[in-house]
Amino acid sequence: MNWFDNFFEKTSRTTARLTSRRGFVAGVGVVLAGAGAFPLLPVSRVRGEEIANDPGDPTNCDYWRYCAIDGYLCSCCGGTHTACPPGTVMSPITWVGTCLNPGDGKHYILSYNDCCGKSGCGRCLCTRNEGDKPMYLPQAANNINWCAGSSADIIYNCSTAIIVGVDDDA
Amino acid sequence: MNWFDNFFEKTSRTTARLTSRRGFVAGVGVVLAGAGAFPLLPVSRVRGEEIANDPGDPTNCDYWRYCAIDGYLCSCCGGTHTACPPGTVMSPITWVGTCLNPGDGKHYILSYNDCCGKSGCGRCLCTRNEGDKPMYLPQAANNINWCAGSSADIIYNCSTAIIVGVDDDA
Amino acid sequence: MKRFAVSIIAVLATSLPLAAADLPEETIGEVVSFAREDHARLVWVTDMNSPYQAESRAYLIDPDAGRFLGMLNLGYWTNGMQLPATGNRIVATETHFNRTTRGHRTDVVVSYDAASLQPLSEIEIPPKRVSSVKMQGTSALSDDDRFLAQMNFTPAQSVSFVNLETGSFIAEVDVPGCGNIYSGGDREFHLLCGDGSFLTLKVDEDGLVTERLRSAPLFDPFVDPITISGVRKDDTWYFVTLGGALLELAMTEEGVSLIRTWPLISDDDKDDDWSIAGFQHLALHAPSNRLYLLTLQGPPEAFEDPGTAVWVFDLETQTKIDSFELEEISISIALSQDADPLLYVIGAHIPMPFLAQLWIYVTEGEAPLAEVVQLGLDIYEADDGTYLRSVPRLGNAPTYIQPW
Amino acid sequence: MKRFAVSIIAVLATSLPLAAADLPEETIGEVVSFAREDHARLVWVTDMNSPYQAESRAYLIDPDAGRFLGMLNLGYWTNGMQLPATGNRIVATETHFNRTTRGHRTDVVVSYDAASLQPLSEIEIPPKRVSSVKMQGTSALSDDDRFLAQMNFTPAQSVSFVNLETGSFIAEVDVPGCGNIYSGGDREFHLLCGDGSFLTLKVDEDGLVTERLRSAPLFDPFVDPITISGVRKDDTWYFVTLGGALLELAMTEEGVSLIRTWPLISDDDKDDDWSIAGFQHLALHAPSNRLYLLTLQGPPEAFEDPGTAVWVFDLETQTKIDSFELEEISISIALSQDADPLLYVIGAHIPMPFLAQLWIYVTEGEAPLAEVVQLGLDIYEADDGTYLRSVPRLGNAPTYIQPW
Repeated sequence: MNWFDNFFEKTSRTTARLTSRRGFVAGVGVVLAGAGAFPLLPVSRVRGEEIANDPGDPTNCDYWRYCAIDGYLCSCCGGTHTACPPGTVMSPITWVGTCLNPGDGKHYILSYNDCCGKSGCGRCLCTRNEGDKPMYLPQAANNINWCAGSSADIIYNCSTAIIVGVDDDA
Repeated sequence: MNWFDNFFEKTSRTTARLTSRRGFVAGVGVVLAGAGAFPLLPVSRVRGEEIANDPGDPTNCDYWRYCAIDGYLCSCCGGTHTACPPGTVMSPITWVGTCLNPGDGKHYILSYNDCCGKSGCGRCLCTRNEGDKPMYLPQAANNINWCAGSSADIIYNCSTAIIVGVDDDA
Repeated sequence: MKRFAVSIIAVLATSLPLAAADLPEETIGEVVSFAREDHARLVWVTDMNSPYQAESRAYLIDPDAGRFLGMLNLGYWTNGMQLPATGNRIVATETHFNRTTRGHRTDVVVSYDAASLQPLSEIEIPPKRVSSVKMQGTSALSDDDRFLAQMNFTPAQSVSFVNLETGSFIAEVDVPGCGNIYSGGDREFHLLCGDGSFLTLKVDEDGLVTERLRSAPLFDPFVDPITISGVRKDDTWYFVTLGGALLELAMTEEGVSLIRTWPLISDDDKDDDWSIAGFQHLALHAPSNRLYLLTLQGPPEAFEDPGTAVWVFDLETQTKIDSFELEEISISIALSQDADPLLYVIGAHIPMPFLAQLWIYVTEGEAPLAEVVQLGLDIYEADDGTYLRSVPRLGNAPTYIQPW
Repeated sequence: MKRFAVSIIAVLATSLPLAAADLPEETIGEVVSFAREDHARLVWVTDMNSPYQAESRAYLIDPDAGRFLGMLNLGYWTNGMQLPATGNRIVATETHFNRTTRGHRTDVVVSYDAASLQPLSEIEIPPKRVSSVKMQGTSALSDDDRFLAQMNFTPAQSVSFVNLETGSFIAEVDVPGCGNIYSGGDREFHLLCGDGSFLTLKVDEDGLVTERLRSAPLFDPFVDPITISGVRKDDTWYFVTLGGALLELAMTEEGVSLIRTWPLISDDDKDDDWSIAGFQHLALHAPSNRLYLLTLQGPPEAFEDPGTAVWVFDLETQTKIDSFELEEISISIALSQDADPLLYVIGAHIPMPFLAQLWIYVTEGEAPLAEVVQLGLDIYEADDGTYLRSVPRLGNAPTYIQPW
């Protein structure tokens, strides 16, 4: 997404760049969720709420899970870091990255599913790009509009960061 | 148009507020041009070019003709202060205002025709509103999208300021 | 698709099993559910989003949490939404082109589900609806929420009527010389006309116009016209003139009549260059009969400029009872209707420290600051003007506030 | 409409006749005509315009006059245009939804008239085209401008072929594992594949694929992939890897082969944290065989961040011959192809004085500055990097420069 809105934030995020490069290369891939099983859930975590082994603010680009993200944070758009805003649907297929959780020192595999069906949220743009690859390597490419695989077609609203596993090789 | 992009410019434009209020009230009305006679003409005046009895820069909101305007200046959008940008058409019907020309001390009647068929130019927003009236008085209302009367329908691109007469009553 | 299946296996192979102390694997596909009853107060902000008019939007905000809850896409250059009293749907007249900004135009009245924020149904109407910078009075709902009247401008003036219960377009009615539409009475729509009068259209059970009533001119539009930004309590509407006079109008099945008029801005205040300000410059707290006016000090043509202060009036005593400065220059105001109300304000934010702004202003003038203004929703205590919080950066041109 | 006729007469009555010394009455309805031959040089800048993706656009600029000449609306989230050599039309693959941001999707290849900037015709294709932040290599024209190949991503990968002469869709061809498209050779399209190889599709007189050639892997995509931002001279394409190595590739009717590879960023420069930068980071001046690279100093994941400098290489001697700092941090570069070329740069402007920026940075850090960045086209002398002029404020997300 148009990262340049806040590229000045990048330097200040340098301290958040904790990803293992080796871990990322081992962990890239594409996650395909079962379609038709998308529940509607209440907001499970609000801005500023801290969890001991999952530290950080999901409405802030510095949050550890966002190490490979490039998009508007759903946490600022009416959703959460794991759920889409009302009125949108989640794209089942996307790129994944591996990020180091400073709360437990482990590397997690994050699936950056896009929320689709409303146009660009425009809030909390976050571009960190760790491990991002060119778009002919789609499984690791955050420059692609992954709403292409959603039931709302290519209308991109915001991006999530969902834990789909631990990368024991990292 | 979204004047707030540059409302800070307003105070600096106070010196340009030379319109006769009486003159405006006398002069408001609507100008209907003959359809089907819209010529394509080369750019007749470029940025910064000064004409003795028509002083000022048509790419600047301070230009005397813009006393009642509210929109993007076509002079900044590929057109001129009297002609539309390539790829657009001029709406034949619009609101008019009366502005004092400091070059000859006369009050002229200006027709603020909109250019239509490309979306908002977004450059050189200019909102001066002298004599602007609420939209149920359309002949003097610059809040209305006057592209409604154009062959390109309501797709608004930018606004012009065309002399259609002298207001001898002003 | 085979390559993706292979990739999934690769991911699972390196990622399973999760150790006991690990953060749990999470579900893909969740969508936050929205329920009005989860929020004490809610407010919509509508944005024509110029110069990107094809991307006009409405933003839903919880003013107590200062949280952005979601949005609607409203097609080309929205003139806002209608909010039926039941609260289970949102109604918007939308214009769409089959090539986004060119080609075939379609106007539709869309009903959105208030829980899912998804479009439920649409009713096609003649492609003639007005598009204008100010949104108030461009459409109206009958008090029973059954009929919607839509202002048209081609530039010929007409009204389209829609039956929201049957989901059908009823008729287009010519109203030469009349524009903005307000509801009041049992099933009446009242149109503001260019000579200072009102035209009342009475509709029957099927939404057909059965009677037209024309009032006398109630103000002089050439001397001091009212703005379109009226506010309502029961069948009384309150409008302010460019010169700061309040008109109290009865809008009933009998048509429109003037109850009284009195100045909100005194001659002394006018001498000090005070005037009305902004787009949505009136707000009414019905339970306490208090009227709020957005004001500024400036030249006559500044009536549409951002305001710096809010003045509070008691409608019973017709007196100014309070005033306070706003944190930011502001273009629109509205009020919640509860006992301890909030004041909603669309304010202009300059995203930099005040001292930096001041330095730029002193050294370079206003132009550099003008380039960086952003508009957002500011929330104040209505009683004393205490600033509470903001939801900044709401698109390019948010102008219209609707408490929900 | 009667009211307008009356108004016209009112205007004419007060305004006629014009006195001899008055400024003349002017014509209503004029439209500026555009002619390529009136401009020594021209350049297009394309803007996906996020977060307002339905309003994607292309801006036409005269770089010598520093003048904005006009624009095209390109529908939802454009991936750019193709510019046939004849110069009399512009070709864009566009996506439109019948409700702007929802509803029925239509993908069309649109031909615009290069003089009127109006759409001339469109060809419907399967609604599958890719949308991505970077635009290069998402579509390609055959060298005779007869056929257009469009990259699809659903996320299944395929290519749609269109015959621009007959105005017809030809066929969709599956290309699993392959993505970006480049032309080269007589009537060949070359696809960049995820294993570091290329797939060449040869098409016949009717645009039908008659032969598929697969190269060996020409680089290791897991160790150091090339970016999609290649530049071309005749049948040689130049790509740079994330690590700063140049690959010279022959793309001909024989398929794709590696001519040679050599480092643009030396090990010493890497030790100083220099890397490639931005989106469109390579530019080629074919007459002089000079290659320009946008660079920055930063961590490994900064390859997509804005650059601060341009390095100049001689392709004959494979040496770095010059470098210069840019006036603003920048995301894309391109070159005119004349004897005294211009360097076009999309630069990030902060619309306030430098000292004010510095003060904000020192007192408040970077966040306030980030909020106010605007992108525009900066124009430099290509020979020595002298800054000439800018056309600022080109939408929200201009990223792709195409000299015309």
